[in-house]
Formats: sequence, structure tokens, C-alpha cells
Amino acid sequence: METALDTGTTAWMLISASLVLLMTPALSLFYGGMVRTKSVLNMMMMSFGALGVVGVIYVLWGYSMSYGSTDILGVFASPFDHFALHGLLADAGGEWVINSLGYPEAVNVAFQATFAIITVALISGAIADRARFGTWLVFSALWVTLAYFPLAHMVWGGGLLSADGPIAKIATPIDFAGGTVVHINAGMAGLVLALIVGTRVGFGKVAMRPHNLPLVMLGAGLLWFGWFGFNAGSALAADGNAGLAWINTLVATSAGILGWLVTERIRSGHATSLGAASGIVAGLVAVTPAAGSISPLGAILLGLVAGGLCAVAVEWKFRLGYDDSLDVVGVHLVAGLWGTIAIGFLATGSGLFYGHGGAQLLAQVLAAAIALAFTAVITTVIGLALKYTMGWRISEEDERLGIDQIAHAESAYDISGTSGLIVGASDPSMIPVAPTPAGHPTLATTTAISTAANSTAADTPADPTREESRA
Amino acid sequence: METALDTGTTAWMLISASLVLLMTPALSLFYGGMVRTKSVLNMMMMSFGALGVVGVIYVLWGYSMSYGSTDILGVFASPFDHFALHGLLADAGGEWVINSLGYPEAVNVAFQATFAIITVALISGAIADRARFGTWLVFSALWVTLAYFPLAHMVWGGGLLSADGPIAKIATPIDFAGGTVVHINAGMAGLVLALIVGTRVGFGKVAMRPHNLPLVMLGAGLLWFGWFGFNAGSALAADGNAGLAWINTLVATSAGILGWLVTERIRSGHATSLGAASGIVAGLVAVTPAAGSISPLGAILLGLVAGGLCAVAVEWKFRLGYDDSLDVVGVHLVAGLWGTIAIGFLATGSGLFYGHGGAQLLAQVLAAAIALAFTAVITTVIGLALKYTMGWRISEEDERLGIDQIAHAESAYDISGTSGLIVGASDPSMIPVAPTPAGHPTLATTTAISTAANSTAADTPADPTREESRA
Amino acid sequence: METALDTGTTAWMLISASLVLLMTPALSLFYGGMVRTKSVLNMMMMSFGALGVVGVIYVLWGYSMSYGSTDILGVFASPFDHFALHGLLADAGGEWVINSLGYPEAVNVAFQATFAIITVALISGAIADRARFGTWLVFSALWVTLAYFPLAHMVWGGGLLSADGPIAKIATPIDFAGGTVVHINAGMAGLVLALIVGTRVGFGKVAMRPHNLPLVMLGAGLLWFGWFGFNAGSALAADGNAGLAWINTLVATSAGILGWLVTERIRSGHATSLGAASGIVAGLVAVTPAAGSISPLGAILLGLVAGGLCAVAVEWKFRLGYDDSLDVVGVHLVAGLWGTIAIGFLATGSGLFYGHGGAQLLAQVLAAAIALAFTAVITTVIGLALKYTMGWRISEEDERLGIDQIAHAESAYDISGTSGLIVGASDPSMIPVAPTPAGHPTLATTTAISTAANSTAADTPADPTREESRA
Amino acid sequence: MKLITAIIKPHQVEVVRAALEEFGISGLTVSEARGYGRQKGHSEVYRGAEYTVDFVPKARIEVLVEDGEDYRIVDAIVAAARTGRIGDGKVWVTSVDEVVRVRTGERGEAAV
Amino acid sequence: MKLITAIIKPHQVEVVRAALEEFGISGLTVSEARGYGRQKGHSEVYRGAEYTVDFVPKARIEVLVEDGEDYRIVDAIVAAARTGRIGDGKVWVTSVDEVVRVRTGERGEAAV
Amino acid sequence: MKLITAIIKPHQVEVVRAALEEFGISGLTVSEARGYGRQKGHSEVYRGAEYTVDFVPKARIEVLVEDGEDYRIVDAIVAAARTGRIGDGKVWVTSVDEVVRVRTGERGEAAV
Ligand SMILES: Nc1ncnc2c1ncn2[C@@H]1O[C@H](COP(=O)(O)OP(=O)(O)O)[C@@H](O)[C@H]1O
Ligand SMILES: Nc1ncnc2c1ncn2[C@@H]1O[C@H](COP(=O)(O)OP(=O)(O)O)[C@@H](O)[C@H]1O
Ligand SMILES: Nc1ncnc2c1ncn2[C@@H]1O[C@H](COP(=O)(O)OP(=O)(O)O)[C@@H](O)[C@H]1O
Repeated sequence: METALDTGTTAWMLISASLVLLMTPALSLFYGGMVRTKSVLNMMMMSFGALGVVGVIYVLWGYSMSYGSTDILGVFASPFDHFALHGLLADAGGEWVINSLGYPEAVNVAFQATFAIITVALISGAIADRARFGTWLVFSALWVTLAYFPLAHMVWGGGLLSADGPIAKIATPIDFAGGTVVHINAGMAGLVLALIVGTRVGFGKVAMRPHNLPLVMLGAGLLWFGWFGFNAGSALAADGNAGLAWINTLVATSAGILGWLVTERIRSGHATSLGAASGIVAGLVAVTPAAGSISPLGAILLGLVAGGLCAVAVEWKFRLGYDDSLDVVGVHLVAGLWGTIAIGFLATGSGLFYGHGGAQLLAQVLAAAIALAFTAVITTVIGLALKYTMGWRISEEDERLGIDQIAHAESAYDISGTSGLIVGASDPSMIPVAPTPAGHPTLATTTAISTAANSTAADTPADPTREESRA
Repeated sequence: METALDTGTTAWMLISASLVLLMTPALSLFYGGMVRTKSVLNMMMMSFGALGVVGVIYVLWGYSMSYGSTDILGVFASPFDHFALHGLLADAGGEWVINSLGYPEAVNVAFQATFAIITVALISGAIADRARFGTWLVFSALWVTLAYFPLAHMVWGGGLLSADGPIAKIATPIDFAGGTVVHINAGMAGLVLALIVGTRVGFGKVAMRPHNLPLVMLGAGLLWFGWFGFNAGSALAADGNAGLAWINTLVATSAGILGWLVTERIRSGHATSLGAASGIVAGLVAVTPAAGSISPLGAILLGLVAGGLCAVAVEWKFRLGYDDSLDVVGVHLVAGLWGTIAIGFLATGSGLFYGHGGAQLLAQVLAAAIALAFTAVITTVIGLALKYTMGWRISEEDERLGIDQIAHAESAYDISGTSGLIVGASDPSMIPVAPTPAGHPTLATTTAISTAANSTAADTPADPTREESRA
Repeated sequence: METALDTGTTAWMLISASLVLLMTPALSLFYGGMVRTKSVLNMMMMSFGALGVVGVIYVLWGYSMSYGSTDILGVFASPFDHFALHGLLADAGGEWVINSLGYPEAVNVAFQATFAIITVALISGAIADRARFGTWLVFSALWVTLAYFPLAHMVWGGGLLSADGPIAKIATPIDFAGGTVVHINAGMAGLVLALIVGTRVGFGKVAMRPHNLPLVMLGAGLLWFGWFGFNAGSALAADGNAGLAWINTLVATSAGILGWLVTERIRSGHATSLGAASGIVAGLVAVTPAAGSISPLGAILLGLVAGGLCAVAVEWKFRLGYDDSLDVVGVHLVAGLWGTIAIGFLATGSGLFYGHGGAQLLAQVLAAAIALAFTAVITTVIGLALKYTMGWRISEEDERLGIDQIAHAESAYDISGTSGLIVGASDPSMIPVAPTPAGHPTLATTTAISTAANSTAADTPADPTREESRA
Repeated sequence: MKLITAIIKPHQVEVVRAALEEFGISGLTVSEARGYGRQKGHSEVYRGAEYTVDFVPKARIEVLVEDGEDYRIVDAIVAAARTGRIGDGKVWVTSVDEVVRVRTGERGEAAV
Repeated sequence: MKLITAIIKPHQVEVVRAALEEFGISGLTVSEARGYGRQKGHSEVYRGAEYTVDFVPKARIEVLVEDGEDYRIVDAIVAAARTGRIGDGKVWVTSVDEVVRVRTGERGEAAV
Repeated sequence: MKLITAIIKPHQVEVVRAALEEFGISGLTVSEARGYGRQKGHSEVYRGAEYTVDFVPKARIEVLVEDGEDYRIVDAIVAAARTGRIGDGKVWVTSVDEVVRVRTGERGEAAV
């Protein structure tokens, strides 16, 4: 705690934290563009809900459970060590706490918090279009507490999968920026939830094509941008290792694009824009755990394979029948596993391909397997508990109508044919509700706008009269 | 001026300036998505216009009026001290001027300029859909000169509301990143302009729902991202205080989401995506003045209340009848006041809740009140002067048609039903004007495209024949 | 190589690299919004394709050809010096290589790579809507190798146009951030390709208006944001020069907006949003070579003229008949030339207006001319070679239908009239293909979804039966 | 049975719907259209290229009514849709052979 | 020749198309519409302002059929489009004087 | 009075409008539609799932004309809309009982 402040490192970590924070809104665009028009807002709201819930929780007990000093069985740390960041920001003398890497511990909290948020948000893609929003918020709180903080502790906080844990006797498992903690974790949770929540109405039968591909590509572009903070920031320093991680995050991703496009060109005859966007994410996910320990050539290979592999893996759900709607499994779980395991071959300092034997590979496989099993169990418990209490699904009729209208009482777009005029100054389809004395709501059709506080519960999703006669 | 260059601080301030600059385009998305299709371009252009006008002005006399050495009555500094940045960039010997905080004064100008731009752009939300573009540009130039630069001088430039001013005898008013200078200032100006410019055609009678909510959410996400530069950058250093400001900017905003969503869920039965986006901004605004002096727990409280308060405040305009179209008052003024005053309670070093008595609270209330009054007077004078000279409103008929067509001769979207083909290679609805010998324009319908320079004034907004017969 | 690591500079260069990387996705939005709905995905894919191809190539031989130690005729360096970054990242002792400016050479590679990518992507705007995607990818690989890396070497790598070259005997040509290497280079290549590829079906006859202007403005906003990394990052330090470049990148761009808007207001009666977005890019391009060597006042002048000049230059293509679809010539070439040459007048240290005589001006003109000629020749050779081998154009019928469907088998948007429901749970217009035993594809209309791997080549663009009878 | 089709200004749809409600007509179908006629369109300018957009946005209303009712209802629609400016649109009436309500299978006047 | 127009729920279009295919009718035209009727719309809330959206999305199908065929086909459409809930829509039949296939110039029944 | 309805390829709308102008017909209404018929649709691929989009974009033109005029005008439309490839569309004619111009209340032929 006596290290001097390194303003350069601090600047880099501050901006890296900002970059990773941006990834969650970026993800909401990436995911949002992929669903149908009638559920884009709900899809985005699952990310924004995670921003709300996890942001607050992380500061309260998340950092403490991940990096607190009281280790519990190597699985998590006490939430009370630094509840609400107690003792982390300034020391008793009022001086800012600087960590051993030369930047304020406050900045470290900032950086780590953003990882927890995006990990939760990633899961939402598996259960698009059909999940109750309230259940999702509660799930976010439970899952980040019971699955994410513990895994972060195990891998990065000195727990079971760290250099201090048992596997380190074989070789210390490498997870530079979150192959296990973020992607295997979220990917496996996505698979479990997809199975528990069940398939969408019409899954595999009716067309569910992306409603806005430029939005998907925008999301992919912003994700890539933010991922430089995620990966190069995980060097926890502004140094050569950050530079290497940056370059690997560039070339693995470029190669991921090429890998996906070539694969789908061969298999279906077309190189698609959704494929390019997906290849970006596949490459980024794969390079995440490896960015600091492989060479740029290794990163190219890693990314090419990641792109090709995921391009095939996204088809599995149709064959196996689980509705992982936006391919959290096919992209994050598959590329996360690939990247984690590939380190055993490609790590320049310990990989098989560089003549270092199989110890690293074994350690990687073990770490991945433990992470998988851990998350599977925890997510199953939380998922089933919520299924039988709050319930996961909106009604089939509501799902058909579109969850945006039902859960959020909104329409995403009001862009008329060409000029926007047909739903103009006096929109034919939208008659404001009458203003009423507070407490005496009515639905009479008049020309004034009611403030929502006057409305009744009659308009809530469960409203049994929605399809009833007006007469 | 003899301080050594601190490259870490300089890096952080350079990127912070870039982040804050991004906020104005982000705001244009946030605002643009909220208006109807027929006026999204004009809404965005009000922000881009501010970028054009204020960017140039700031460098010419803005910095000098805010931070120049010749103080005039504690209200502003001389525009001539550093006109066009004279003497600020390099000293007589050609060396870069480094300020006492260790970064080049040039970088400080960069950072400060971006605040002036976004503050002006914020106001535009209050007068959506109806204001003449030319009048807006002139307003931007006048207001930033007469209202923004003085208030920045008063608060941050050593003026009346600074540590050197009279209120500091009670306690130095705290405005870390712009609660008074930016949000109270813009919010009050928005209220005044909304009253002067008047209500939109059909306000409170016809539906005016957002035309593109994903655009609003994208804007909110980018605003949050940029706001880390705004708040954590306002530490003017890459240090622990920047880290604290960063964390507070995270948790107050997360809490702002939750506060707004819970409030609207209770009042109207739904948690909306526009609510989440608005909660983000409410949380960010509230934490702006307080980010460096409250604890993360305090920030959570601050954000929760900000979200809840603003969710209610946005309804006032319907009851009171002023058409603050996009809730500059309900969000920026209300949350700006709340954040400024809450410091009196929550500041860990001087707040009531921490047992430090009411001096800080009093100072905060006084500073807020003076800022309010100052802006109200200045904005009223400018607003009325423009009303009676250039005029604020486009015609009622033009407003109904849509200001985009009228003011900018453009349509925002040309996205046909499904495939874009119906307005394809030969768009049925768009017949290019005939090319004509320069100076002899015609509107004859032929198949070639005219360059705009050949067209006549007959197509300008004031064109009295637009609804006339073609026959 | 013995310089100590400067973490502040490193942080700034890391984030600058990230900012410039973001510019290519941003460009894809800027360009994508400007084309018609039926080709937005292809337009964006040209940028994403460049990200894939050039990202990989740069690491393999790009850096080496630009900055390798074996200079060949002053035109390029050997691709083998640092193939796959050999020897650049860590030295023999395993220490990170730090360059003489105090940041890791790895970070320099990162920063420079992003410039190569965006330069290639810029060219694509000249041949929108009509180019075969495969040909574009091959062109990207060839052009970056034969035109970009050499010019980067000539200007920045110690070649012909550098301080070590012959022109430096007159005066060292100034190209701070890429006026010649990026903009003149891409602009001239765009002109040549537009001529070789030929005009779009209906060019100058049918309306080709932008399909999504908010997307264009979003792209312009993100480009500006990223450009701070491009220009201020080109100081290669976090210092006063970066600060000056930042300010100039602000005010020249603000002035570019004003210059364009005023010009089009005078010529056609309207200030358009496309004009503002274009003025931003014009200002940014013009200030690129000059950002580090002119005063803010000079930058205002530079930007104003750039905006006005380009607003006129975009009309030339209609008069001269080349279909530079998105004005790569009118904006990048024209503003790139203007910025490069204006340095001869405006450079505070060597310009005519500051009494330094015409040497700098002459050097600038010579450098620009050589860059122009070099690129014209190289691009002509590559362009013609591809024309007579792979072919540049999709068929006229396919172009009419829309290249997105043909080249990428996708539709950009599926946003129905108001609520998204008409193409809802069971989209009337989209009947999934039957699943078939692999290798026995059919087009029978059933209710299950086929995985693409089962499909035949019968659906590829060249499918001669597409307009044939189903009966 | 008659089918009344009205091409009107979009802003007037709500007024027409309210007018019809007073006649006890509580069913109708609306769709988007673009009209070409005496009413002039507007110009748009993109990077110096100017276009005239000649088709103006219109709404298309369809109402099924009982025989004999049609004249009064046409009058009501015309009155409600009128702004007095060029481009107010057209209303026309065609004869319908049969009408069925999908939900019940009811036919004829009962189906409306 | 008869023209059958059906205003139905968007989700049913595919079912109707398949049903018509069984009748050997392999041509039809669909467009988007919004309907007002007994079926209630929904409410939307934006920053505390609540609106009722009374028009619900509908699809509009048009099919040209030979005289005499129309009754059977109307029945087929009605059967296919029915969900049994309010808002299933209307189907109506009008007489057509003449039909031409643009590509060939064929007229009458050959043109369908 | 007759109502001519034409379902044609979107690209041909402008050609048809120009052809009608030569007949002195300066009013018409266009809307978007999607057609199903002999003309094949196209395939789309999203993450390995392939769909056939069977409905192709069409434009729907409506023109009111005087009795007796309809045959010549139908011919003009057919000639203008023809490209000779499958999917060129259909044109049909129905009888109209009454037409009103909203702005003036004029009826019948004067209203067109
Ligand atoms: N002959 C026609 N057939 C079909 N629709 C027509 C015809 N003439 C006009 N319309 C429709 O009526 C609308 C209004 O017509 P217009 O001539 O502009 O004004 P007005 O009816 O007031 O004279 C047009 O935009 C078009 O949609
Ligand atoms: N009189 C009418 N004229 C034209 N369309 C109508 C009429 N009445 C109803 N419709 C259309 O039929 C749809 C269904 O009608 P509705 O009254 O909601 O249910 P139902 O037909 O099941 O009683 C409406 O949404 C509207 O599009
Ligand atoms: N029976 C029909 N009823 C209504 N519209 C039809 C019918 N048959 C075809 N159409 C419309 O005409 C269009 C062209 O028909 P299609 O069979 O593809 O080609 P063609 O008319 O050249 O033989 C279709 O896309 C559809 O919109």
C-alpha cells in the first residue's frame, strides 16, 4: 500500500474501466439488433437491468466477495471485509489507497465492476423474447453473487483456480482477461437457462430473423473497441504486455472475421454481415484468456479456428433442440473453452507447441472443467428456484404479441414508410387517454394526455381483458 | 508554469476531453430518438450546430472569458486576455505551457471547451420540433457567451461562487463537474426558452411518442461512457479522487436506473426502456457536482432519489402546461438541483449527515439560487430579443409537415417495409429535378439530377406555393 | 531501445490506437447510412472486410514493409525484417522493446495498424452498391501491400518523402497524421476505382438518397471521437503538441461544419444534416496533416475553407460523370490536398503567411503530387488486373435487386410499419426451408428450419433460375 | 353491402374515426399510401443533388357499411377529412357481394 | 372474376397462404394495415404520459379468383384465418370487370 | 367510374406514372405490397439457419378513371409496367358507384 502513484497506469486503468463499461450498452445493441422488432427493447433492457442491479451490488459486496482478505474454502471471500468498499478507497490517514501496481485501489474496483456487469448481461442472449423482466433482475442479483463473485475469487482472487490453488501444482491455469470467469461462466449459465426457461413459441418452425443488422454491426464494433480495455486493460499496467494483448486482440479478431466468413461461404454459399459481426465476437472471446501469453501468429491461428468453430457451433441448437436464442453457447461457451484450452498449446512460455510439455494444457482443461461444473450447478439451482417461485415465462399469447408491449408498454420504432408523416402530428393509431382526477382513472377516448400515475393496473401484462370486446 | 509535464495526467485529460466531446453526438442520439420521425434530423442538428458554433467561439474568446486573468466583478473575465488562446499554448521561449497540475494548458482548453458545447446542446431538448435553425445558432453563440462563460468563471474561474467569492465565507460551494455550471444552467435556460418559444402544435392533445427507442438507449449508453471523462476527468488528475469519482459515476447511475424503474413501476405499472435511459441521465446529472466528495453509499442514495424524483418531475409539464419537450427541466434542472443541494448532506468532509453542520448546505443552496437567477435573467433577455427579431417559430403548417423537410430539406429514413426494394433503383416517389443551364432553374420533371446550386429560392421554407396547385 | 518506459505516453498511445480502430466501424455507419436500404450491409461489410484482411496482413508484413530497417529505393522496406513482428515485441532477453519515445514498440505497431485499416476502408465509398465482395477483399490485400505500406514508408518510414528524402532539401514535407498517406492516397484510389468499376445502374438518372441519416450522423460523431486518437495520437506523446493537435482537431472540424452549412445554405437554400456530417469529415481530413504545426486560428481558417470547398466539390461527379458514390474524391481527396498544401501557408514555423517563404509550400505540393501519381499508377494496375480476372461488377439485375440479398443473403432491416407485429411470430413472407438429409437439399416449403450447410449452390447469386417460374 | 374507400391526409384519420364513431361505425381498416395529384411534393437536397419528391403521404381508410347507409357515411367522412387545402383526397364507394366475419362466420350485414 | 379481400391477423397469413395453395391458388398479394374494431388495443407509457394505441396490426390479403370459385375460397380463407378470438377480421368479395396479366397481356381467367 | 388497380414491380411505378401523365391522368395513389406467385423469392441465411422469403416486394397503384376510359388506360399501364419477366404483375378493373373530392365535395367525374 506504500507504492507511489503511477499516473500513467492510473490513466490507462481509468480508461480501460470506461471501455469495459461501454461494452454492456454495446452488447445490448448487438443482441437487440438480432431479435425481432417486437422484443428489441426487452432484449436491451436485460443489459440495462444488469447495469442497474450489478453496478450497485458490486460496490456493496461484490468486490469484497471476489477480492476480500477472508478466503472461504478457496471459493469466495467474505462480503463483509470491504462492504460498500470500506477501507478500500482511502486509508485511515485519509490518503488514497494505492495498490502494489501503482494505481489507486478505487480504480481497480472500477475496472473489476465492469466485468461483473457484462458477464451477467451476456447470459441474457440465451433467453431472448420470453423471460419476465422482474425474474431476470432477481436472477442477475443472485447469479452474480453466487456464481460470478466466487469464480472471480477462485481464478483471480487467490482461490482454487489461482496460483495459490491446487491445480497450480501442475501448472498455474492462465486466464488473462476472463475465459473462465466471464465466457465459460456466462456461456454455461446461458445453456442451463435456455433449458430451464424452454424454447420460444415457434422455435425451429417460424422465421426469427434479425430485425436490424446495422445495429448488430454497430454493437460488434463498439464491443471490439471496448474489448481493448477488457484485454489490454487486464495487463493492469500500461506496458509491453498491454501492447501485446492489444495486438492479439486486433489480429485474433480480424482472423475471427475471416474464419467465420470462409466457413459459412463454404457451407452455405454466402459470407454474411451477421457472420462478420459474430466472427468478431468469437475471435474476441477466444483471445480473452490468452491475450497476454501468446504470440501474434498464435493469435491469428486462435482467431481463425474460433471463427470457424463457432460458425458451425451455432447450428447445434437446431439439431439438439435447446433454444439458446442468440447463441451464448455457440459463441461464448465454445470460443471461451477453445481459447482457454488453446493456451495449453499456444502459450509461448508454457505451451505444447513451444515444447513445454502438457502440464499447462492439463491445467487449462481442469480449470475449464471445474468452472463449467461449478456454474452449471449454481445456475441450475437458481434457475429452478426462480422457475417455481416467480416464474420465468410470459404467457404464450403475450410472447406472440411481443414482449416489448407487454413488459415495457412501449414500441421500439415509429418510423413510417417514407416520411414519418402518417404517424405525425395526429397519429391515427394513438389516442391519448383522458386526464382524470387522480384516483379515478378511465380509458375514455379524449384528446388530452393522462399522466401515468393516473392509470390503473388494468393495463398491466396480466390484464385478462386485453382481447375482450370493447362493446 | 514551471511544473514538469506529467504524461499520465496529460493522457487522462486528453482522453477525458475526447470522452466529453463524444457526449454531444451522444446527446443528439438520445434526443433524436425521442422526437417524432419528422423532426429527428433537426433535433440532432441542434447539437451539431452547437458543436460548430461553440467549438469555434470557445477557442476565440470562451476560454479567456472563463479563465482569463482580468476578473470583472467576479462575473466574467476579459475576452481579450487570451483571445484565440494567445499565450496559452507555448510560452515566449516556444516551450509548451504546463499548468500547475502537470498537464499542458492546451489540454485544459480542450477539456473545458467540451463542457461549453454540451451545455448549450442540452438546452435544445426543451424546444424540439419547432425552432428556426438559424435562430438556434445565434442563440447558441449569445447564450454561451453571456450565460455559460460567466457562470464557469463564477464557479471555476475564481469568481463569485468560487473559493474566492463571498459565499466561501460560509463554506466554499462544491461543484465538482458542473451541477450549477452545466445542468442548473442548461435546465433553467430550457425552462425559460420553453416558455418563450411556446408549446408545440397539439401539445398535450396528440400523441408525441419517441420514434426510435434503441437510438435513445444507444445515446444513453454513449452518454454514460462519455460522462466518465466528464466526472472522473474533473479530478484534473489520474489519481484516487478520479477513481472515487469514477465509482460514484457508476453507482449513482446504476441506482438512477433502479430509482426510475421502481418509481414508474409503482405509478404506472411498467418499467420502460425510456425510463431506464432517463434514469441513467438523472443519476449522472445528480452525481455530477458531488462525484468527488461523497462516498459510494452516498452516491447510491443520491442516484436512487434522483431517478425517483425525475420520474415524477417529467409529468409536471403536462400539469403546468409548459412544453419542455424532452424534459430538460424534469431531468437536468431537477437532478442538477438535487445533486447540488444533496452535497450539503452527503459530502463526507462537510455534509450534515456526517456531522458537519449546515454551512455547506447553505452554501450549496445559495450557489444554486444565484446560478438559477443569473441564468433565468440572461436567458430571458436573449430569448425575448431573438423572439422579436429573428423569430423562434417555424409556421404551424411547417411544424405539422415536419421541421426536417422544411428546415433541412431531408428525410431521416428511407427504409421500406421489409426489403428496401420499393424505394429502390427507381424510387417511385422521387423524381429528380431537371438539370438546367446555371441560373435558369426549372422544376420540370425529367430524369436527370440537378445540382443544388441550380435550384431557386422557390424551394425554401417560406415557399408560399407549396400547397398550391401544380396544374 | 534503452529508453525507460513512460507509462503516461504508453497509456495515451494505447487509447489512441483503440480510438483509431473504432474509426473503421464508425466509417461503416457513416457510409452505410448514405447508401440505399438494399445495399447498406454490403457497404458496411467492405469496412469489416478490410478489418479482417488488413488486420492480419499488417501484423504479418505490413509493419515490416512500412518501418523495417532494410529500405528499398526509398519506396518500401523489406517485409522480412519483422515478419509477424519478429523481434519487435521483446528483445533477446525477454524484455519488452521500448522505443525511443518511451513506449513499447508493440504499442506502436498497434497504433500504426489501425491507420492502414481505415485507409483501405475509406476507398470503398467510391464503389458502393456494385462491387463483388470477393474482389474487394483481394483488392484490399493487394492495395494495402502495394500502395499503402510503401507510401507510409516514404512519408513516415524514412523514405522518399521524409526528412531523409530528396524533397527535404527544399523543406521537409509535413504530414502530421496522414494527409498524403491516408487521405490523398485513399481519395485518389477511390477516383481510379470509380472510373475502372464504372457507374451504378441509373447513376445521375434515378434518386439515390441516403436511407438512414441518423446513422450517418452517428458515424460522423464516432469518427470525430476516434479522430482525436488519429491526430492527437500522432504526436506520439502525451504532451503539449498532442494538446495543440487536439484543439486543432476540434476547431477545424467545428469550422468545417460551419463552412459546409453556410456554403450549401447559399447555394441551395438549405443547411442539411448530411452537410453537417460531411463538413465534420471535411474539416477532420483537412486538419489531419496540419494538426501539429498550425495555430488554432489557422485551423479555423483551414476548416472553414475545407467545408466550403468540399461542399462544392461533391457536385463535380455529376458534371464529369464518374460515380464516386459517397464522395471519397469530393471529401477525402479534395480536403486531403487542401490540408496538405495549406500547410505551406499556415504552418507557424515555416509557412508563407508567417513570413517563411515558399519552400514549405513547394515541398508540400511536390509531396502531394508524388503521392497522387504513385497511388494513381498502383491503383490502376491493381484495379485493371482484377477487372480482367475476378471481375468487379455484380450483374445489372442483381444490382437492381440489391447487393445485400445477392452477396450476403440478408436483409438489413425487418421493421414493420409501426409495431413490428406483421412480420411477427409467424412472418408471412418467410417460410423456412425444409430440413433435408445432408446432401439432398430441397426447397419444399415446410415448417422446419434448415441449417445452411444443407443448402445447395442453387441459391447463390449466379442462380439463373431466380426469375424463373416456380410452376 | 358497400365498401367506402377514402384516401385522406394522415392527420385527419383520427378526426374521421371519431366522426364515424358518432354514426355507430366502430370498425375500420387503415393503411399507408402515397398520393400523386395536384398537391405539390417537396424538394430534398443531398450533397448538392436536389430531388423533387412528388408523392405525398396519405392514409387509406376502408369501411364496410350497409346498403343505403353509404351516402350519409361518405358525407360524414368528407366533412371530417376536409381541411380545404389541395390534397384533401378522394372518397369512393364500391359494391360488395358478400362479407364474412372471420371469427364467427357470420355473413352479410351481421358481419360488419 | 371476383376479388376476395381479407383483413386478418398477421400471424395467420402463412396459414391462409398454405390453405389457398391446396386449392391450387398460387398467387396473392399482401399488404400491411391497421384495424380498429371490437378488439382492444394496448397502452403505452412514455415518461409518465400514457397513450392508448387503438389500431392493431392487421394483414390485408387480396386474391383474384374465377367466378363461382369465390364462395369455396372465402370459406377456406375464413377457416384458415380463424383463431376464435376477437379481432380475427373480415373477408369480403367484390366483382371485377377485367383482369390482365402484365407480362403476357392475357386477360380474364387466364390472367389469374 | 372505374377503379383500376395494378400490382406491379416497384421499379416500374415511375414509368407507369409518366405514361399516365401522357393520358392526362395526373392523380393516382400508390402503396407497398408483397406478392406471392410464379416469381420465386430468395433465400436468406442467418447464423447457419436458412430461410426462403417467398413474398416479393410489389407496388400497388390505384387510379380512378371515367367510364369508357378504362380499357385504354389499362393498356397503357400494362405496356408501361411490362418488363417481360415473371412477376410483372396484374391489373384489374372494378366499378365504382360514386367518387367524391374531399376538398370541394365535387362528385362523379368532376371529382377525379
Ligand atoms: N385519379 C385518381 N385515382 C386515384 N387516386 C387519386 C386520383 N387523383 C387523386 N388521387 C389521390 O387523391 C389525393 C389528393 O389529390 P390532389 O389532386 O392532390 O388534391 P385534391 O383532391 O384536393 O384536388 C392524391 O394525393 C392521390 O392520393
Ligand atoms: N366496418 C368495417 N370496415 C372495414 N374493416 C373493418 C370493419 N369492422 C372491422 N374491420 C376490420 O376487422 C378487424 C377485426 O374487427 P373486430 O371488430 O376487432 O373483431 P371481429 O371481427 O372479430 O368482431 C378490425 O381490426 C378492422 O381491421
Ligand atoms: N390470384 C392472384 N390474386 C391477387 N394477386 C395476384 C394473383 N396472382 C398473382 N398476383 C400478384 O401478381 C404478382 C405477379 O404474379 P406472378 O405469378 O409472380 O407473375 P406473372 O403475373 O408474371 O405470371 C404476384 O407477386 C402477386 O402480387
